[in-house]
Amino acid sequence: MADKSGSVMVLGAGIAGMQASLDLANSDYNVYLVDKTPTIGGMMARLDKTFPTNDCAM
Amino acid sequence: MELKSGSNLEKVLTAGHFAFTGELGPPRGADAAEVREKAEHLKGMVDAVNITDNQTAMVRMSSWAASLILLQEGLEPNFQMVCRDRNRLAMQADILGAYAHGIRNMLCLSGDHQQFGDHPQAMGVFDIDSMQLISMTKQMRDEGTFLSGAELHGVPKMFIGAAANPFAEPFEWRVHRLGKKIAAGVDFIQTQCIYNMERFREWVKRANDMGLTEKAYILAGVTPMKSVGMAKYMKAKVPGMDVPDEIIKRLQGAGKGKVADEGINIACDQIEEFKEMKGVAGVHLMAIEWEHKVPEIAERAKVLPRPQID
Amino acid sequence: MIVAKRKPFEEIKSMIKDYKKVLNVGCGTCVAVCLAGGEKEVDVLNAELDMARKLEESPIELGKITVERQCDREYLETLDSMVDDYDAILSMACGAGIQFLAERFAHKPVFPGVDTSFIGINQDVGWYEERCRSCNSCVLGMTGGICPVTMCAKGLYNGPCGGTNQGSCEIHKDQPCAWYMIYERLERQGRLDSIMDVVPAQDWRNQTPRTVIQPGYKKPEAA
Amino acid sequence: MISPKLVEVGRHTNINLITNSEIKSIEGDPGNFTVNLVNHPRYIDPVKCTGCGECARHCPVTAVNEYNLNLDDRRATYIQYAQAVPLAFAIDTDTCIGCGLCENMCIAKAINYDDEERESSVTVGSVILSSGSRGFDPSQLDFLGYGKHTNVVTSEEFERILSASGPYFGHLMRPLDREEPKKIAWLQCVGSRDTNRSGNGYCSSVCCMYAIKEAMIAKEHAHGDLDCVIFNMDMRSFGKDYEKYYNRARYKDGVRFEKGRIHTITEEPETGDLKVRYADETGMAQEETFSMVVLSVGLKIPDTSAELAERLGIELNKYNFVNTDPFAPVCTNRPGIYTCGVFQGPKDIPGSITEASAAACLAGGDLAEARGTDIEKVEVPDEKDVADQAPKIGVFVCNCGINIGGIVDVPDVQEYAATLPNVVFTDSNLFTCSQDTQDKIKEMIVEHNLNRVVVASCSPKTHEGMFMETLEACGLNKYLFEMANIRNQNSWIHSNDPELATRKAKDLVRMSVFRAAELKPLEEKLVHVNKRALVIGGGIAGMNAALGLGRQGFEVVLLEKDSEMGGFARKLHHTIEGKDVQAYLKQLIEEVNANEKVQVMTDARIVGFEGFKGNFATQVEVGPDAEKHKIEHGVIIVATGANEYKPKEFLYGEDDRVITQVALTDRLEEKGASDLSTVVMIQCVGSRNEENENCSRICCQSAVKNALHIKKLNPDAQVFVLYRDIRTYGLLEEYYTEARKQGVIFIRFDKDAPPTVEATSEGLVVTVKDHILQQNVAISTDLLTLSAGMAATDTDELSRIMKLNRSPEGFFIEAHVKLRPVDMPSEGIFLCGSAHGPKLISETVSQSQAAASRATTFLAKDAIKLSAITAKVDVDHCVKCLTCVRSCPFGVPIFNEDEKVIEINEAICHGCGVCTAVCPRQTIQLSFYEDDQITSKIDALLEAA
Amino acid sequence: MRLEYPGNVKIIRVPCTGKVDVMHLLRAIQKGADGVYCVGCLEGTCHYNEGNFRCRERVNHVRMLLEEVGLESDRVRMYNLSSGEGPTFAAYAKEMTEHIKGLGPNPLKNK
Repeated sequence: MADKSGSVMVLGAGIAGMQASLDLANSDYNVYLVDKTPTIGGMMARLDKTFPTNDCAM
Repeated sequence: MELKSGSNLEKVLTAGHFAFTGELGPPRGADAAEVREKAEHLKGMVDAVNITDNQTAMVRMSSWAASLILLQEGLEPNFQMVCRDRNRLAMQADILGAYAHGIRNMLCLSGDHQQFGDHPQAMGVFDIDSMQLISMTKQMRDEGTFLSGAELHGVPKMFIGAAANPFAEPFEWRVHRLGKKIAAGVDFIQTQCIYNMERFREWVKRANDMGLTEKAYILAGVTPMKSVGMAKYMKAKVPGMDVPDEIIKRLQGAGKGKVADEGINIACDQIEEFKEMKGVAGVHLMAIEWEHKVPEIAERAKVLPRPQID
Repeated sequence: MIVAKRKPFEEIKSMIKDYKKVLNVGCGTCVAVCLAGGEKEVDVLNAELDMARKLEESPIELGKITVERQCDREYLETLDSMVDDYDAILSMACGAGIQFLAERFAHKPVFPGVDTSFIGINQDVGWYEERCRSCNSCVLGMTGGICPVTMCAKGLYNGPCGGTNQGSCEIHKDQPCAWYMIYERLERQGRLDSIMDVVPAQDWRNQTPRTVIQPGYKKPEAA
Repeated sequence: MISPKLVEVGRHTNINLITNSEIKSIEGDPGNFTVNLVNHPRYIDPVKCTGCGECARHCPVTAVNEYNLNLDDRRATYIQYAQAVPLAFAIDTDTCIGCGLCENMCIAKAINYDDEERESSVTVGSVILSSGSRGFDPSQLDFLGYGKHTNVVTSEEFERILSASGPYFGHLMRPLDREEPKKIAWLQCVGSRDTNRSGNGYCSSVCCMYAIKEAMIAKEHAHGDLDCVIFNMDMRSFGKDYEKYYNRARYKDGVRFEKGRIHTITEEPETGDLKVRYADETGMAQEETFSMVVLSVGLKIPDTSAELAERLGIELNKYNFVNTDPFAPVCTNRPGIYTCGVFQGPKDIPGSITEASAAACLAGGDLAEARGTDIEKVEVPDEKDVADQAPKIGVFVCNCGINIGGIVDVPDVQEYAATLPNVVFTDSNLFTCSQDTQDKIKEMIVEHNLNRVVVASCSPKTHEGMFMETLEACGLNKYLFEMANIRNQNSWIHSNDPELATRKAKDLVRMSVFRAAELKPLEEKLVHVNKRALVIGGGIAGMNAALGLGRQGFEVVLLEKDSEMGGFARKLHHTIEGKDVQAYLKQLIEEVNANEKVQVMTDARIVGFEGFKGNFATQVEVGPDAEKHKIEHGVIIVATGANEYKPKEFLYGEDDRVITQVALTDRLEEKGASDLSTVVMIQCVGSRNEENENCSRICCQSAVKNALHIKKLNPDAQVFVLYRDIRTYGLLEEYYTEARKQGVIFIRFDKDAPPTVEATSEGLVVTVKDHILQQNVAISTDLLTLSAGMAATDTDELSRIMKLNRSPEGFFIEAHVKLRPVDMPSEGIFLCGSAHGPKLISETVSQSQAAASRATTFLAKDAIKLSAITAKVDVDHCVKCLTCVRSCPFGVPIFNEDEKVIEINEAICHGCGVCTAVCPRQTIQLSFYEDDQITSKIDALLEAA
Repeated sequence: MRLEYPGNVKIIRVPCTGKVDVMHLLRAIQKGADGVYCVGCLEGTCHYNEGNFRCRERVNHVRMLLEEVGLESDRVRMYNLSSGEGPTFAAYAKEMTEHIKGLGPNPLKNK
């Protein structure tokens, strides 16, 4: 038990990386979310709206 | 056989003649001459004339009053009474008064809803319904009592009529409705205008099968079409009306200026068939606002001369 | 349930135009359920009146209270200590409640805030339909549970009039013919015989206020 | 839509954001890796930076804005977008001239020019690679003229053009002259399905849908009639309900869809309009002019990801997507390292999210015994009882550096606040959100015995949670807090009018103080969580979900209605990749049976259900004797599967030679194909029609798979595939290419002119109109195979008992098509496999692992804290009019038959407040938004001025 | 986003426009506000399914009530936008303000 870490690293903070991090964090794991850019959000943060609801992506 | 009322219509029917009745709408005003003028066209052409009672819920000269004018003109009125405008007191009072003046035929109706007329705000009375009106009139005549059971002096011996609509849904029920009216005490029936002959034949056949045509006289309702527009209007807008497309097509095929004539042709064809139809005792011609055409129609329908029975 | 609807604002305003202090009394049962006269509608009406009177430079002081039922005297007791502070009373109850209120405070003018419409059912939120005219002689057993008095435009007891039109009433295409529905339902139940006989004329007696005493609840006669 | 997620990630105590960083190497073993990172300099300390933006406002250097795809400018000191997380600026040293202005302006002292590249390392048990993709760069395809003709833009650029936060503020304009375009063309498959020019043989899976969306939104934005044309080879709207969207665009919104291959794009010099030359379906050359052309660029893995994979020893396929097994779609070749999102393969947002949860399931599952060991537990002191105290309000006014203080006269506002009723303490701070100010607020709360706190600063959306924690930390109920947004709603808006801004700040503070006085302490109830899961359905989905939960250490009861497990997969033989489904199934069933956490009940039928998240109870009848069981559990995973549609079309059931794809697979296994000279396949049978508007997603690949199989068994056999659009998305495209190479003939038909079939004694004759030849072709065939779509399992009874919503087609409905693809609308209930919609085995596996992950987020907790913002009924006053019952969008208020009262279960109330606004007797109040709390603000604004 | 909009607009936060009560809107006008408007999510995208439709209905109701009272119904309006549309928010704030200026001050003010 002692030799297993309770942390996970997620590389890439787009929508997938964020979701993986949230699931893990909400399941009581510690998460390091690493991104190359200064801001998380990835590609989806650049979209205007998304189908099929045409909701604003941001 | 002892007659119930002794009216001309009753006599014609009991004698086994093919009855022919007409219709007259009283004026929207107090001018008696208007009634007399319309009556003039009908003289000698029909056995009795229905006098409508605030027809289409529009205020008109009262039905019994116009009936009196008709009597003065030597015609026999068929006094129509609807349940919409008066309660059982007024109705019984009018029956007594009408009879006192020599009115012998009565047609018992529910009446068009007030919403259609010129006073849609009016309260619809409907204290009793047409079925109950029939049985009330019969009770006055045959038992000599008011609806309440109290005895009356001077019994109004009316020949009691009612309307029937062979076309309304559900069709299966229509003959039973007729039976119910006969059970309530009706002597004769005038039907809704007939255009769908097939339906009507079926209805009469069922009435024959149930023995109803032996218990009351059925007068088939006929209204000649004046125009294609009228036919379309009746098909689309008039409740309870069944106008088959063939009728409209036949009128449309008549050519310019000949539509009305074709309308009369259709009516005459119908009357010819009714004359031969078992269970049909006559025709009720509703030439609405076309009273002056009645002589021509009667002529072409070969129902003249009208029998004279004393 | 009794269904009511708010009176036109102009009418209410003009009824109370001469009063400076008015108590608006809501009723917490039927009219609250039908969204016409509960706490919320009292508040809305008061806000409207307040604004309208201010605009007319004739400000009004409005009180509000909603009692459980205006047709029960115990609930009206709470008003005893209040009404004297006001010149007039507005009641958001049905006609019965308004009258009972007016009767209790006979020295005060009482005005109706709603029009009592009918006894009906709730089809959906805010949507009510009449089902009973409290005729006092129910024939629903004979008619398959469809009321010929309320549902037929002419209140006919012996089948439809000549205006019945492919299942619709002659007055409107969207209004089903009560007798058509009665026939359909009884046919399905195999009970058509129940409408084959002529129903005699109704007993419309008791046009004076009718009384019902539920059996088992009659008070012993005073000794 | 993504922004709440950004905030949640940014604020989560268990998530450490490491930005500007890359993985250098990973050492060690699963369960205990050391990850070495390279941290690139940001030059602005994200901890100190308050996001006030003064630095950027004073930066003299203009740089192109990559966020808006270079369509506009930003400063050298920048954040990407207003909602950025972390809300901290960075300096782009490529353009920075080092003038020092920003450093001078920064009151928080966050600027650090001397920042430099560092290395760091962390210890973790698992790693997830989700580095995503970027849009394909079309400049290498010179026939498209991208980079040469200004009005040719990529779809990514067009997204920014449409966006309200984009370079044109959401006005539809073309770049050249900023004129509104009249006609726009979208060109599909730019950098996808193209081995010749771009080298990318895969389908990017997302472009068809985003092109439709862009066309629809563009039409919405346009002021007149905008003509939108999408040039495509096949429209691939294969996702759940996507076909409906496509139909809406096509038939309702009037977007045109043209089959065609683009030859060249040339610019008309006078107008800047673009002439598109293309070959239509019949091969005829056509020409049409547009004001603007959008290139629907595909998804491409950046070289940096490939290099990373190389460093980490992760196998990639030839397109640099991670090599994965269809039965283990998120596992890389290196144990303990998982992947998800587009790095795994081209996919859309819901697909990425699903896979992310799947990766989380496995990554966490490896570390189940260490769960909770690396996280900080926040200790909260006991709450002071202030319910009966008169309000004592403290007001803290924030300068936000000079963001507020530079415009609003903060001392004046503070002074004013002190005059307001119930205010006993006021203060102003440079940055109220800074750690030292938090400590100061705590001190003041204690010192002045404050029982309400008002902070006048920025948006509650980002900062309310933090301040509430500060209240909690000194024993004050966190709902006794109120915020006045005097920055975003005031100083930023009215920077030109300081006087107005100061006046308005006073108004906003007054409104907040009045509301604060009305606030009540609220309790966030704890509901115990039963740590057992119920999985309904024992197919591939149900079994994977059960195993996923079992690995996480939770008990699972798995219900299967049949007498054995396996579901629809029992009828399948191989995947398109050639993997043996039956062997996999056998191994899966063994694994499930061997797992001591998983209890399997076969022949099980659900007969009763009650409860809510964390505490459900389900009654089941099990076995031939209908033995009754009551299962108590905390979560539910619905995995009831689907079946092949049973066709009514094309003589199916009347002629033995007409079979379905599933039957064809059996036939090929049993009898081979040596006796077949011709096989015709018809696509979209039972899909994309009036009865079932949706695409069944998998039938195109089934057809291609079987066609290839026939060709392998009997190369001389002729195979015809009659189709409407071939939808071999993602890497499946390769098999489609292979099938054509092997000589399989694909003939397209229109929905309105479907093929006809005639049975003759010699064979079946299938007639179809060939679009290329423009004439009818009659094909005599030995066998007609119908690509029957997927039909949902009959779940009428289940959905009634458990109150689960289904689409008209009978598939269960997820909570949100985009962001919550495996959650169901009721909390604690999850969905996976083809019960959600048609899908491949690999997709089913990842979706079921995702459902297990989502369920784990519930089961990991001993208790769930319920939101205190729920509706409450005053039952004494309630007339039970049922208005709330009928108005609640979630069916929460119910009439309790036993208690005879209207009841609102806090555990399932969403807190929207609809019921409170419809209640005729004002007997329902929404906590924290009670009527008095709202009207106090109205009154404060208008009355107490 | 720092988009200018008129200073007379003050925001009261609700979890969903479905929470906005007829009385809240009436009260604002009653107390002298020149105008009130509700800003809800775009129709069809309500997080709570239909709160914004309900709000629209209530706004219409209040407009009717104002007309009864003798005030301009157009002092109360409903706007819809999505959370990412800062510029649209500012545009609506301007539009509403301009519009209310056209109507003039609430006659109930200071009464």
